[in-house]
Amino acid sequence: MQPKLPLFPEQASTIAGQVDSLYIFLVLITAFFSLLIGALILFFAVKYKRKPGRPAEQIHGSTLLEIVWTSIPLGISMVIFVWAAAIFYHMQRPPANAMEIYGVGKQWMWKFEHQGGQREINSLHVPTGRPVKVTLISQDVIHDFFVPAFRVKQDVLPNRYTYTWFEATKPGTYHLFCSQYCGTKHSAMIGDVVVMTPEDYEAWLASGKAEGSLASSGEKLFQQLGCATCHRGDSGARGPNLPGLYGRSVRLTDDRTVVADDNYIRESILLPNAKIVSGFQPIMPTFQGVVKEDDLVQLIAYIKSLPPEDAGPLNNRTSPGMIRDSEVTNIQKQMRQENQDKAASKPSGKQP
Amino acid sequence: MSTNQTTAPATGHHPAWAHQFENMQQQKEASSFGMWVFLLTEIMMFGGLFTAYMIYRIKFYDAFVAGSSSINVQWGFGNTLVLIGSSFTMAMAVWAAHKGKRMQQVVYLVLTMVLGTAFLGVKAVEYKAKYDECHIPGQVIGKGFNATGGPGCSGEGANIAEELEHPKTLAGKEVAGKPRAAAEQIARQSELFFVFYFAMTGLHATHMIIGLGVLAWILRRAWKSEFGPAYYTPVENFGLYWHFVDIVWIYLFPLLYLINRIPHH
Amino acid sequence: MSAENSRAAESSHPTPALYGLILAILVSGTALTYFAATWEMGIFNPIVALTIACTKATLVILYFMHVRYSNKLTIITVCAGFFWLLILISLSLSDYLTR
Amino acid sequence: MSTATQTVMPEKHYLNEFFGIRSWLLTKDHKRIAILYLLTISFFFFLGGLFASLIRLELLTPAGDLFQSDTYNKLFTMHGVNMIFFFLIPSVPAVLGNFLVPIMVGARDLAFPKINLLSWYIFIAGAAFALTALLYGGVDTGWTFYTPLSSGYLRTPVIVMGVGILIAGFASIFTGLNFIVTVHRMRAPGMTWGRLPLFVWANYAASLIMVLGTPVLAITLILLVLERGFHIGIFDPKLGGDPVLFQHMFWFYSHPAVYIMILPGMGVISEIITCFSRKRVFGYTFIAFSSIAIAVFGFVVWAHHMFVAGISTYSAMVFSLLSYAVAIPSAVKVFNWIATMYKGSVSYDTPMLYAFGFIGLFTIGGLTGLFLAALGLDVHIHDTYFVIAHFHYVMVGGMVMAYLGGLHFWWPKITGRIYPEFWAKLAALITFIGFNLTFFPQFILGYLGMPRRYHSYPEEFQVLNVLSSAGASILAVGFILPLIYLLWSLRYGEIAGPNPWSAKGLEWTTSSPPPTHNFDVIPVVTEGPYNYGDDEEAAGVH
Ligand code: HEA
Ligand code: HEA
Ligand code: HEC
Ligand code: CUA
Ligand SMILES: [Cu+2]
Repeated sequence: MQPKLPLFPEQASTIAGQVDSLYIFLVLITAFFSLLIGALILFFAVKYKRKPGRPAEQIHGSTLLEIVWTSIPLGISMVIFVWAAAIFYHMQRPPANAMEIYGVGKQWMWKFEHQGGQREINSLHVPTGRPVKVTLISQDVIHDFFVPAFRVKQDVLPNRYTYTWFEATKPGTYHLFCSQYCGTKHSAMIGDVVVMTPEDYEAWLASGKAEGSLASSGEKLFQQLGCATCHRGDSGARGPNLPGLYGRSVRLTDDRTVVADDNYIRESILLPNAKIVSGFQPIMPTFQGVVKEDDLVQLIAYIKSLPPEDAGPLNNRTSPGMIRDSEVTNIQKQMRQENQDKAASKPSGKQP
Repeated sequence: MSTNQTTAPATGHHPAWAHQFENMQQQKEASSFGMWVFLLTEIMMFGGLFTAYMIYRIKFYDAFVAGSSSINVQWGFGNTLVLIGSSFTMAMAVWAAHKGKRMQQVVYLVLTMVLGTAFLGVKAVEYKAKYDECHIPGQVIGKGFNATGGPGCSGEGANIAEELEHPKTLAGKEVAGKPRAAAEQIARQSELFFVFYFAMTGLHATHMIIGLGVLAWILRRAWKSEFGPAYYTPVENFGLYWHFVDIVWIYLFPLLYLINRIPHH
Repeated sequence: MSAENSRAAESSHPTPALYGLILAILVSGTALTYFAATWEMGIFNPIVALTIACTKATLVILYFMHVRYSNKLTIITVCAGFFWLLILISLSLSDYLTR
Repeated sequence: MSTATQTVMPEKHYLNEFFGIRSWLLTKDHKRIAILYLLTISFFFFLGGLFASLIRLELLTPAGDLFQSDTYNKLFTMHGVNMIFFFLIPSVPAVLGNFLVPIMVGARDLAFPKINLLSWYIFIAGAAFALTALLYGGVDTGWTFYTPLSSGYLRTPVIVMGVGILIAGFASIFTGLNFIVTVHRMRAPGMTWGRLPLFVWANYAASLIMVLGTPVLAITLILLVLERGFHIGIFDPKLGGDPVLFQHMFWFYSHPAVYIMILPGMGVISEIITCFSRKRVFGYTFIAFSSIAIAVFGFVVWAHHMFVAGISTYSAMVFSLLSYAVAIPSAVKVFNWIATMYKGSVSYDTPMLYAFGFIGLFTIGGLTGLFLAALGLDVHIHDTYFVIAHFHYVMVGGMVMAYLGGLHFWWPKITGRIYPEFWAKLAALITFIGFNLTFFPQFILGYLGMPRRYHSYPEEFQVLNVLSSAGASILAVGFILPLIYLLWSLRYGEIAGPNPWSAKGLEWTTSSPPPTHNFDVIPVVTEGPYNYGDDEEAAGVH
C-alpha cells in the first residue's frame, strides 16, 4: 500500500517516469540554488555583521560576475526547456496504432465511449501495454481531463476536439480529476481510471452491454439522418464519397488543403459551409442542434472506419461538378423537406 | 547625499502654472508627454479589439465579407472625409493658438465641433439603419439579430442570406449564388462581424462624444482668450487626442466597410 | 530638463499650407482605398488597404500631431505603442495560424 | 541610531498642515493620497485574508462539509480578486511608490496631482462595484473569469464584478502614467537616469506594464460584459466564438501583471539591502536594466498559462522558451543583492529581515516557476496546488514581504515615528515560519495531483492540507501583529527624526514626516544613489 506521506503519485504510465525524472532534476536545481542563496545570506549576514570600527568595503560591481550569473542560469534553463519540450512533443503525438476512446465532459460528469460501443460514466477502463488516445469534447464549458498517475492533462473544449494519450503500465484504480474550474460541482467531477491487464480488459469489454460498436451505431445514424442520400459511392452522388477520407488531405474550393481529422469532420457536419470541398456545391445542410456530441462521436467513428476503396487521386473521390447549379435549389428543397419529416418523427436533442 | 540648493527659477507667473512644476516649459513638456502616454494606453485598448477582429476575420472570412458588404459604404466614406476634415481644422486651431490668432482659433474649433457632430450624426443614421435591419447582435436590443429575413426587418441589405443566394457576376465571371443552407449559415455567422462592427465603432464613437465634451470646454477657454503663444497646451493636447481618434477611424474604415467590395450585379 | 528634450519643441511648426497638402493627400488616400477595394487583387486587397491606412496614419502622426517636430521621447513613445500592438497581434496569431 | 530619541517632530509637515476630512478627500498631495491608498488596500488585504482563512478552514477536512460548494467557489474567487486587483497590484506602487517616487526624484509632487487623486477615486468606485458584487452574494468565476463559464453559465453578479475590476484598472493606468511622466520630466537638476534610486527604476518598469497591459484587460472585460449582458457570442462557441481567445487576451494582461506585482517589491529590496549593508549596490546598471527587461519580456510569455488549453504545439514551445528568457533578469537581481551584502556592514533591523525573507522565498517561488514553464512538466502540475504554492511564494513570500519590509523601512518617514522593534522582528519571524508551513506542503500536494479550486478532495491529501491550514493560522498572527503595533506606534512610537537609518536618498534629506511640498527648495543632485561609505566614518555611523 501507499506510504503515509508519499511525495509522488503512482507511476502508472510510460510517460510518468520521464516526467518524474525531469521533476527531480528541477527539484535538485531548485534545492541547489535555494540552499546556495540561503546559505550565502546567512553566511554574509553573520560574517559581515555590523561591528564598530569595521566599515563596509565599497565594491561597485563586476561585469565578469554579471556575465557568469547571466549565462549559467541561461544555460541551465535551456537544458530544462529542451528536455521538457521533448517530453511535451512526445505527449502531443499519439502513436498511430493507439486505441481510441472518446470522452465527453459536461457539468459535472464524464462520459466515455469505447470503440466497441461500451459506454461508461465517471469511470474509464483501459488496458495496460497499449497506447490509448482519448479524444475529448465538452458539451458546455471548459473542463479538463487529468489523471495524475499518468501525468496527463488536457483541457476539454466545447468547440473542438482535443486529444491526449497514454500507455498505462500498472493495473490499478487511479484518480480522474476535472482540473479546469467548471462551476458548482467542479470538485465532484471526478472519476476512476481502472487499468486492467489486456485479458481482464477483454473480459470487461465483453461483459459490458454494448448496443453495437461505435462505428455501427454511427452507420445507423448515417442512414437515419439521411447522410447516405448524398454520400454514396456511385457516380450520381451529390456529396463526396467518404471512405478513405480520414487522415487524407482535402482540397477546398479556395485551393487550400486541410487534413481530414476529427475536428474537420465534426466541422463538416456542424458547419458544412465553413470549408467546401473542391468540386462540390455547398448544399449540405447543417446538423447543428440535430446531432448531439455523442452522436457526432459515433458518426465520426463510422466515417473513420470506412476503409479506402482504392488509392484514387487526392480528393477525387467523385468527379467534380456532378451537380449543375440549376439543380441546387431543387435538391435543397427536397433536403429541407426530408429534414422536416425527420424532425417531426423524432424529437431532436435540445437546442443549445 | 550632499545636495546643493538653488532657488526655484520660476519664469513668470502664468495663471495656469501648477506648483509642482519648476516652470512653464517643464509643465508643457510634462503635459504633452502625459498625453502621449495616455494615447499609448488607447492604442492598446483598441489593439485588443483589433486582435480579436483579426482572428475572427480569418476564421469567418465569408461571413465578414457578407456583413461588411451589407453596410452602406457611402456613409462610411463620407464620414471618413468628415473626420479627416475635422482633424485638419483641429490642426489649424492649434496653429492659430500658437500664433495667437484668437478669432481664427475659435472659428477652427467651432468647425471641428461641427464636423465631429456631423460624424456622430451620420453614425446615428447608420446605427438606425442597422437597427431596422435587425443587425444588432444579440437578442436583447430591438427585434434581435436576424440576417435571414426576419419579420419586420426592413432595409436593403437586411436579408444577408438572400443576398448570398443570388447568382452574380464577379469581375466578369458568372458565379452561382450560394445554396440556401450555406447562405443561411454564413448569414448567421455574420453576427460576429456585427459584434465587432458595433464594438469598434461604438468605442470609437464614445471617444468622439467624450472628445466633443472636452472640445466645448476648450472652446470656452479659447473664447475667453486663455490661450496664446505662451500657453496653449490644452489645445495642443486635445488636438493629439482628436487626431488619435481620427487615426483609429482611418483603420476602421477599410477594416469594416471595405473587406471586399468587388462589384457584382 | 535635459537640454536634448527642450531643444526641438518650439523651433519649427508646420504651416497652414503644409496642413492643406496633408489634407489633400489624406482625402485622395481615402478615395484610393475605396477604389482599391473594388478591384480584384486577391490577397493583396487587405495588404493594399492596410498600407494606405498606415501611410495616412503616419502622415497624421508626423504632421498633424507634430511628431516630426518633437523630441526623441515622443517618437519612442509612438513606436512603443505600435510595437506592443504588434506583439499582441503577432503572438496571438502565432497560435491561431499553427493550430 | 540612538540619536533619534533626542529629535523632535517638525513643527509643520504634510500631516498637520491641513485638518479635517475635506483636507484629506480633496488633497492633491501625493503623500496624503498614498495614505488614502494605504487605508483602502489594508482593508482589502484583511478582507482577502478573511476569505483565505475560510478557505483553509474548509480544506481541513476532505469532505466539503463546512460550506456549500458554491460558497467555496465564491470564497476563492473573492479571495483572488481582492488580493490581486484590490491589494497586491496597488500595494507597493500606489502606497510606497506614490509617497516616495516624487521625493526620490526630487520633485514637489507627481506630474499630475489631480489625476493622482482621481485615480484613488476611480479605485474606490471600482472597489464599490466589487463590494456590491460581494453583497449580492459574490461571484464564483475564479479570478481568471474563463469563458464560457463566466459569460454564459453562472448566475452570480459577474457583470458587476467585471465592471468593478475594469474601473479599478483605470486607477492603475493613471498611477502608471503619472509615474512615467514624473520620472521622465520631473527629476531634480542633476538627477540623471544613472542616479535614480533602483526603487524608482522598478516602479518605472512596473508603470510601463500598467500603461501597456491594463487597457487590454479593460477591453477584454468589456467584451466579456457585452457577451454576458447581450447574449452575443464573442468567446462563447455557440456563436462561433472561441473561448481560448479570452484566455489569450486575459493573460496578455495578467501575466505582465504578475510583474506589476513583483517589480516594485524588488525595488524595495534594493533600497533595504543597501541601507542595512551600508554599501553601494552591486551592479547598479544590471539591476536597473533587468527591471526594464522583465517588463518587456514579461509581455511575450503569456500563453504559458495555456499549455494544455488547446493552443498549438508550436506556439506552446515559443512561449515556453520565452518564459525562460524572463527568468534570467530575475536571477541577475537575486545575485546582485547577495553580492551587495558581501563585505558589507550588515545589521538585522526588521526591514532587513523581511528582505532576507523576500530573497529566499522569491527564489523558491521563482524557481518553481521554471517547473511550470517546462512544457512536459506543466502538463502534470497545471491547475494543481503546485501552481497555488508557486504564486503564493512569489506573491506572499515575495511581494507581501517586500511590501511589509518597505512599510517598516519608510514608516518613520511616513509617520515620523518608529515602530516597536521587538514586536516587528517577532512578526517577521512568525510570518516566515507560518508562510512556509502554509505553502510548502502545497508543492507536494500539487505534484501528488490535487487540483486547485477543489472544495472537497480525496482523503489521502488530508495530512498535507491540515499542515497547510495550521500554517495559515500562524501566518494570520504574523499579519495581524503589524496591524496592531503599527497603529500603536502612531501615538506611542519613538520620534524618528529625518533619517533614523542614516540612509542615503533624497527622501531622507527632508524632515519626517516631510513638509507638504517635500522640499523647501528643490535639491541639486551631485552624486549617485547609495553613496554609502565615503562619509561613513565622518558621520560616525557604526
Ligand atoms: C508576483 C507574481 C509572480 C511572479 C514574479 C511569477 C514569476 C514566474 N512565473 Fe508565475 N504565476 C503567478 C505569479 C507570479 N509568477 C500567478 C498568480 C500564477 C497563477 C495564475 C492562475 O492561474 O491563477 C502563476 C502561474 C505561472 C505559470 C502557469 C502555471 C499553470 O497554470 O500551469 C507559469 C508557467 O510557466 C509561471 C511561470 C513563472 C516564471 C517562469 C516566473 C519567473 O519570472 C521567475 C523568475 C525567478 C527565478 C528564476 C528565481 C531567481 C533566480 C535564481 C535564484 C537563479 C537561478 C535561476 C535559474 C537556474 C534560471 N507562473
Ligand atoms: C496577493 C495575493 C494573495 C495573497 C496575499 C494570498 C494569501 C493567502 N492565500 Fe491565496 N490566492 C491568491 C492570491 C493571494 N493569496 C489567488 C490569486 C488565488 C487564486 C484564486 C482563484 O483560484 O481564482 C489564491 C488561492 C488560494 C488558495 C487556493 C484555493 C483553491 O484553489 O481552492 C488557497 C488555499 O489554501 C489560498 C490560501 C491563502 C492563504 C492561507 C493566504 C494567507 O497568506 C493570508 C493570510 C492573511 C490573513 C489570514 C489575514 C489575517 C486576518 C484575519 C484572519 C481576520 C480578518 C479580520 C478582519 C477583516 C479584521 N489562496
Ligand atoms: C444534401 C446532401 C448532403 C447530406 C444530406 C449530407 N451531406 Fe455531407 N456533404 C455534402 C456535400 C455536397 C459535401 C461537399 C461540400 C462541402 O464540403 O460542404 C459534403 C461534405 C461532407 C464531409 C466532408 C467530406 C470531404 O470530402 O472532405 C463530411 C465528413 C460529411 N459531408 C459528412 C456528412 C454526414 C455525417 C452527414 C449526415 C449527418 C452528411 N454529410 C449529410 C452533401 C450532403
Ligand atoms: Cu469540469 Cu471542472
Ligand atoms: Cu505567467
